[in-house]
Amino acid sequence: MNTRASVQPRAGHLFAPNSASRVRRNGAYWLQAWLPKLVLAPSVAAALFFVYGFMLWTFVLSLTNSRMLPSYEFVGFAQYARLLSNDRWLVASTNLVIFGALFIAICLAIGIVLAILLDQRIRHEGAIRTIYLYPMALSFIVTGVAWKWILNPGLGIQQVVRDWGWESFTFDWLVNPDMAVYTLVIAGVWQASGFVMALFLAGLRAVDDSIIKAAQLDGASLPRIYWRVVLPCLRPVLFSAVMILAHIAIKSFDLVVALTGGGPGYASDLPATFMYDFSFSRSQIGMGAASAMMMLAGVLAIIVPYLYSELRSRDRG
Amino acid sequence: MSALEIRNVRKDFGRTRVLREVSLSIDSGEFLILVGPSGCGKSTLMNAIAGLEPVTDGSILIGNEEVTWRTPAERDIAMVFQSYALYPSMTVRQNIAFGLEMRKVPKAEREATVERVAKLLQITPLLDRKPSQLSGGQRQRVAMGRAIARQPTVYLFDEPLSNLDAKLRVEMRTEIKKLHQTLGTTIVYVTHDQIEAMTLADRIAVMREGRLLQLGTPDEVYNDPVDMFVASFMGSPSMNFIPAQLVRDEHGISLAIGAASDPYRLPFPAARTTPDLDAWVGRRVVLGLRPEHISERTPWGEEDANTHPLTTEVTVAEPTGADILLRVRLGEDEVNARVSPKQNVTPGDRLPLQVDMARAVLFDPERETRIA
Amino acid sequence: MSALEIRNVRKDFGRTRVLREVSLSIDSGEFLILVGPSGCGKSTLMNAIAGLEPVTDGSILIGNEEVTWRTPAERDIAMVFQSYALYPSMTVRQNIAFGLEMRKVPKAEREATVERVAKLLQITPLLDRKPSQLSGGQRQRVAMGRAIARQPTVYLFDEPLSNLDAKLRVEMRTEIKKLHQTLGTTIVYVTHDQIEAMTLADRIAVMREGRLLQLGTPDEVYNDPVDMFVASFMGSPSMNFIPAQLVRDEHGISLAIGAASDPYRLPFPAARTTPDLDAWVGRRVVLGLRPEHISERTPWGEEDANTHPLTTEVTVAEPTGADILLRVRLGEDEVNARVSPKQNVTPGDRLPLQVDMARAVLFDPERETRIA
Amino acid sequence: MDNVIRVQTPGALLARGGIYAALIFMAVVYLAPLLVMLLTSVKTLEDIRAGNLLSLPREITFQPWLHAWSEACTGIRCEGIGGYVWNSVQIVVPAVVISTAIGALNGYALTKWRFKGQEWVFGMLLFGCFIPFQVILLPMAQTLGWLGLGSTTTGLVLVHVVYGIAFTTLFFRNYYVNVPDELIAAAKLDGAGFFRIFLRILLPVSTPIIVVTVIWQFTQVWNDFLFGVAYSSHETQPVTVALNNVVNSTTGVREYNVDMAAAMIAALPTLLVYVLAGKYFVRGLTAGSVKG
Amino acid sequence: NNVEVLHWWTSGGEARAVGVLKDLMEERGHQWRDFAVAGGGGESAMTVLRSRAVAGNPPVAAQIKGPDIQEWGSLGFLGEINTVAKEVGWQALLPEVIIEAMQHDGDYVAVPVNVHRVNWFWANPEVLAAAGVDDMPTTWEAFFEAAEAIKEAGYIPLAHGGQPWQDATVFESMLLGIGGVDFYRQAMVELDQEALASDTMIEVLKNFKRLRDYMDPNAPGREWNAATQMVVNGQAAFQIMGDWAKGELTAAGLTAGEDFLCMGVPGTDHTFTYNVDSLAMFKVSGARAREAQLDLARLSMEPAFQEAFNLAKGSIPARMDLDMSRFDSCAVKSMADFKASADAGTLVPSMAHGMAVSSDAQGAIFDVVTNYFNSRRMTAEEAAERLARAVRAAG
Ligand SMILES: Nc1ncnc2c1ncn2[C@@H]1O[C@H](COP(=O)(O)OP(=O)(O)OP(=O)(O)O)[C@@H](O)[C@H]1O
Ligand SMILES: Nc1ncnc2c1ncn2[C@@H]1O[C@H](COP(=O)(O)OP(=O)(O)OP(=O)(O)O)[C@@H](O)[C@H]1O
Ligand SMILES: [Mg+2]
Ligand SMILES: [Mg+2]
Repeated sequence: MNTRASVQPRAGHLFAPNSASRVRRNGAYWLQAWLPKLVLAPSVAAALFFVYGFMLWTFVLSLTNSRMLPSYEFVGFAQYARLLSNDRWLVASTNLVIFGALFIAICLAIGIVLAILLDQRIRHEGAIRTIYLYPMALSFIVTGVAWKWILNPGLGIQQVVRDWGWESFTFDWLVNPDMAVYTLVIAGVWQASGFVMALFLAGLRAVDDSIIKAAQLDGASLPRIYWRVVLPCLRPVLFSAVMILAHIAIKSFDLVVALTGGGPGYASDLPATFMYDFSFSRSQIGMGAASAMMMLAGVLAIIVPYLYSELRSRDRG
Repeated sequence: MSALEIRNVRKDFGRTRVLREVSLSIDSGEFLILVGPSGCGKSTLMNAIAGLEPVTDGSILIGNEEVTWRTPAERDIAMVFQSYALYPSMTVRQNIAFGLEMRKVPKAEREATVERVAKLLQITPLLDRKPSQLSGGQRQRVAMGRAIARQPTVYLFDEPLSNLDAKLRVEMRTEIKKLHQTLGTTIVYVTHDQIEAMTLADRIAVMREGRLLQLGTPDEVYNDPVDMFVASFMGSPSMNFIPAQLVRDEHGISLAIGAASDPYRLPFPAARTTPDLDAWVGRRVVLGLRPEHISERTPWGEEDANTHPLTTEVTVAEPTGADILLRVRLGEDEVNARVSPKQNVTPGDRLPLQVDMARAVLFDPERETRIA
Repeated sequence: MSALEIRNVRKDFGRTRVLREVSLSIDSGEFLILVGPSGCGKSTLMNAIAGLEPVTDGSILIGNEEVTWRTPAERDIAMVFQSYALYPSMTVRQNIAFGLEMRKVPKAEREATVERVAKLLQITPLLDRKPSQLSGGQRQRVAMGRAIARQPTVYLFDEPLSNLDAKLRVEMRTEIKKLHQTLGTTIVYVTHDQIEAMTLADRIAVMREGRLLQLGTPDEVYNDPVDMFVASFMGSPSMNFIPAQLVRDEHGISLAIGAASDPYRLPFPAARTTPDLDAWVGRRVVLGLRPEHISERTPWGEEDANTHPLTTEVTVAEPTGADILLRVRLGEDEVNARVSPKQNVTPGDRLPLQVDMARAVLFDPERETRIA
Repeated sequence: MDNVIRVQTPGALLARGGIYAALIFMAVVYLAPLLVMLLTSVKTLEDIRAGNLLSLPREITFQPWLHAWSEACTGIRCEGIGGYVWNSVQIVVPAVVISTAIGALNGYALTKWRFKGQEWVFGMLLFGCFIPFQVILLPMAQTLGWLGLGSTTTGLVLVHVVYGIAFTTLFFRNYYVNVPDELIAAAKLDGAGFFRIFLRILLPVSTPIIVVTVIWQFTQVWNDFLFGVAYSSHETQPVTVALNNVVNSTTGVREYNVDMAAAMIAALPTLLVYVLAGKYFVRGLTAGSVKG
Repeated sequence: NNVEVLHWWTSGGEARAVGVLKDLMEERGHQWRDFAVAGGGGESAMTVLRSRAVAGNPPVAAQIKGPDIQEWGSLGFLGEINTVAKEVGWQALLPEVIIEAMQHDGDYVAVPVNVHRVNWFWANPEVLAAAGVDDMPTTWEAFFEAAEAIKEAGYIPLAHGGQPWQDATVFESMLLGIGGVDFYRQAMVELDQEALASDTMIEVLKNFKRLRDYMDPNAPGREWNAATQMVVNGQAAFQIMGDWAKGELTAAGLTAGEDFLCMGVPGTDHTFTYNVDSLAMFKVSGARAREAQLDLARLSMEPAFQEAFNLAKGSIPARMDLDMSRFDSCAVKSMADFKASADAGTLVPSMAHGMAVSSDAQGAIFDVVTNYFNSRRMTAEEAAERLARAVRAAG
């Protein structure tokens, strides 16, 4: 043993750190080092192929003039040019901004308020929580018809309120091209705000009780305690919530199909429905792929900073 | 004037009674320390004083005004929590100013106060950091700063130093003491640490299972414990409890320890014998002797009437640097003793020691109460 | 035979070098305690020994066999974690037996071992509880039981007592000491607690910023620190560092403290002067004196050549029960002193004290290393 | 927020009343669509034509439910959607079990066995959450074709597993990050290997997050329509496709009560899961998966 | 020998009709595997078809129509069924336009199963009577007059569902009525730029927009059958919709010619906008599958199936030699008009139903039409210009 130690040159580690010892690693050590990677490998391979591979494939398609089925006749960025000059795409993108912003903002607002209210030692909290949460369990394929009725001026809220005697009551967003996108917000908020509530409720429950006590002693009123002290603690939750909501907003498809069908006209179209329509109903897979790439670019713009900060904060923490 | 008065306070959590008829009164400017084993209700009492928990019964007065049913904000109290409870999203400056802001203190005044407090606690360079960027000791000072900024009638400290490491703890202890001396405020302070309790307190309140057992100066509590619990709770290593028989002999009243055939006798200080003690003569008692009262022989020991020689076998010797802790035989038991590090001791040695009976105490072995 | 040997171990986390060429060797049956400030690399060293973190360079030998690149399972080591790390889903029995099960010990033998260990640690009645149903001290014992059951070559304890309260800590400390004596095992133990370090260790290793500063018996480390860091780290309150000038006078070499015009002089023990010390005459040094070496006058003090009288003003007096901690003026500084509780001291008094120079140490004020 | 001294002033009582009123109002709002569906599903067709949405049925009939379960036509098969529920179960159960298991293992490997580039692996997997499913419809079809899994239940399970891994891994990783590393270290020293540590130490403490993941995955897979319709065949269509065929036939007379009953039947399993396991959901989130 | 058929004939009547074909097939010993995907006028079904085709696993036959047949054909997916066609003599049974549509590169690749007339104009006579409208309007001028009267009387003149395809259905019918057959061919079939931007187009668009005044405001998003219900229960007077609307009308217990009236859309009574449903045959491997496929092709043209299917669908059979006695008066009229138009050369393919142009051009037209129709700001001139531009871009 001593001979080996003395034979090893002192400066050895400059070139090959403890190369001599490395030789001595046995099978068990090797397995221990590689098992985690092996376990992750199938998932990584699947992601590489099924996510990144397909993304690449879609990108390639967006450079072709594929129509009904993929073809590989390259046309450069012509599909993007067509896309950007397409009125409907502009409407769809604008709608996504409106829908996304409102959907996220309102879900957060309602979710936070409900979480705070539910945190006040409410009787039957469990039951109420389940009621708020259940919309997340249903897809719009299931609830779409009900929603269409509820928002339909002739059948739904407007009619019910008029039947109650308020004759001039109008709630016709569903059929109003300028307002239709807001009905998407309503239904979307209905579906996701309960989930946001659950996230925040969980967050509230995790906040150190003594911070709230300290704020009480400092003389803050309950609303101020929440606003100034508790909510700022929930920034990580807020971040997760925004991310989940953003991804729901970007992926919103069933919602549009079930509720407005993109109408009136295409006033309530979103990129997801646009992409689907062009790829599959209109046999313009090339352009559909281009719109998909634009969507992905949008997702990247949101998710990359998130991942970056996530990775950074982990480095720090 | 009593700054804080607690009258017959009871507190139940559902079925469990956590505080049982606690009454105490704290003078203005006094430093009161609450000690007691974990779960005895110290934090509950603090919370009740602060108004963070409604009491089940009894009343609380602050500055001679009844506040039992006031909200925490309406009581003039500041509290430092064991976990510091700094607002994580605010800077140190904002943390300190928050209480003032809530009380609508004008901005300029707020800033001046923050500066003053920061200077006092030497955290001026940290004012713009977030709590997560502070070390434990710094956080602790910020928590204190937040309390100090407000200048309330009463401060409550709930184990404020328990998260610090030994060295920092000593430093912070000194700072708190200074602070109390400078500000002259009323403080109620919970701690598990003996040294902290002894060095900081004007008075110490010892609690057990929701009851106040003893309230007195550190000296009283340490040297004059009301029962075996208090006696064992204060001091580390804790007081030796030695079974003995109370006998009357030529010196007056003595304690016979060990084998009945050949007991070791320790005379009880004549000055401290009371008439009540006579009733115990011939019965078994428990002799309470602190480790520092069994120590190496000193020249003056011979002169002192209360000091008695004892030569006995050492079973364990633990040098701690500043002292050597010993376990030595006494009668049929082993007891803790404490000698100077100058001594050269190894287990198995027979060592000449002396027992100082001046501060020895006697307990009823059944009821565990103090006899003398 | 050395049970554990660490040779030139380096460990980097990315760019940060956490361990720098640490080498040490532990004899079979030895109790080694690692101390050092938070973040100095103690846990990292433990993890390296256990094989939980690969080292960057160097090698580790257990029982004279190189294990640097073996998995933790293949090293014959058991570890007790600060957080206990009991398996929450298993009963105490299963927790203790798990390591044996993994090593394919037959069932009957496993059960016998669990019973034996439980008996040793007095946790037999708890065997069928889950960890969540145990108190802190009980958990600690189970964690220990889990380690003991395996009878490995080396035990590692990473701050096993730091989560316990003061009283429990003292009890557990004694148990660990007994255990070590009964089982005669090799132990590496990390602690922040001075008393723990001093009382348990056969040898103490003091670390700082990934380096091993001193390795020695508790006595050596306490009385013969290699530098100011080690000196200040051990002992509470910590050693007084007093700026002084080394002068030669009629007694030999002395330390002049305070105003140059009227210095207070303390002769350095003649027996301990070395030729090297001469080089320092006339230069500024730091005198290290522990608080217990500044104490009340004793009759023998007058006889001792190394003991010098000092009458000075007390600024702070903190009775801790067993002692009184003082801050007293010495020259232009204040120093900590420690006197018996028999003394009656109030701040402002001028008190006759004595300074025991027998264990005084001298440091280079710039490099902070020991001179004598 | 507990343990506040609540002064029983009229104002405080009013505030408390307000909180309850707000909560109940919101509960009604959340329930409205379900209520509309439920009411409609027990009305007769005449009733539906005559009244408005919220009017109570004049007579309650369970005929629509029976019809939807066992008689409604989906294409030329008039066997109701009952049979398709079984198809869905055959897809959902393996998909949920496998994706949860993989997610758990991934989360474990990512948090408890440190290696270089781990965060990047995680980030890379996480991105899979965000890919719009329409994008991968055709490439996936081609791949399934290559694999010979076109129009099979196995193929559908594969698709759901592949695109479920991102979320399940995210959930488990965020949960396992908070499980103390010492636990794993202790088990390593006790001689347990990679899988044993997972099975014996980690899995028993994972119940809350398993519940969250299973609920999430169950909902996602059960409600999926796009993959279900694109990669299934005659025999393997999940219930959502059957429901779509019942509800979305654009020619002929629409039997709204049957549509609604069918929708309710298709939604029942997920609703049940939420109602039964809902409380663990919040608990599981508290236990970890919230941490940003 | 399984025969998997992808279609979106899912509603009750249709499904029963498909059931007839299934029974016929099973009599021949083939296993019918029904693959029905409802929704969105076959959009979902087409998506599925594509995914199946890409996966190399297409069904034996799928419901495909119009130019899509040609696209699938040129992608090489379709198999020929010439033997059956020759054997049965389709050449004689089928009208010219349909034969053209069913062939790719001169081979038969699809079987027609019906002919829908798209430019139908349905009316509720009670409402007309109540509003004092005596005659069915045969010109758009007359229509607007009548509509005004009906509106006065408190009824909705035109029932409509505001979905792009419904908007387009009305639009193309109006275009045919106002612009005539030649203009329709130029604009909607040949996609002639000049025609698309012409003054005629502007006029059509203006009139089209006028219709809004005679529809109820809740139309957007409404299903076509809900609109039909409005005619049934006397809320509305007219509806412009293909003959599948008849299914809804008869299901409500109404009798053609008495309880409801049918007529060509104003100005188009002697023209015929057709929409032919067909089953396209995919290439199959294996003799038995091939045999089954040929049987399917043969049986789809059997009178039994054609009659049953079209009775259920409201359309007329694709083969011209069937006895129409079991059909109602509207269907009989439809058949007569079809033959007459075929002879007169006024038979036109429906753009709105994918018979006239490729789906991308169709989509482009839909976008502009529906957007114009729903927009409050866009002028007819602008719309015409955009129409031309969009069609060019879709090229
Ligand atoms: N909200 C509560 N509900 C029920 N029991 C409680 C509650 N809060 C505290 N208790 C119980 O009251 C008793 C006293 O608790 P308290 O926190 O006052 O103890 P403590 O003396 O502060 O202990 P420690 O020194 O460990 O902080 C404990 O037994 C505890 O379990
Ligand atoms: N996984 C890691 N990655 C990067 N740095 C680390 C890691 N683990 C520990 N360190 C760093 O290594 C240094 C030594 O850490 P270690 O845990 O060994 O300290 P310690 O001496 O045990 O401290 P304590 O007494 O607080 O437990 C610290 O500065 C720490 O931040
Ligand atoms: Mg407490
Ligand atoms: Mg450590």
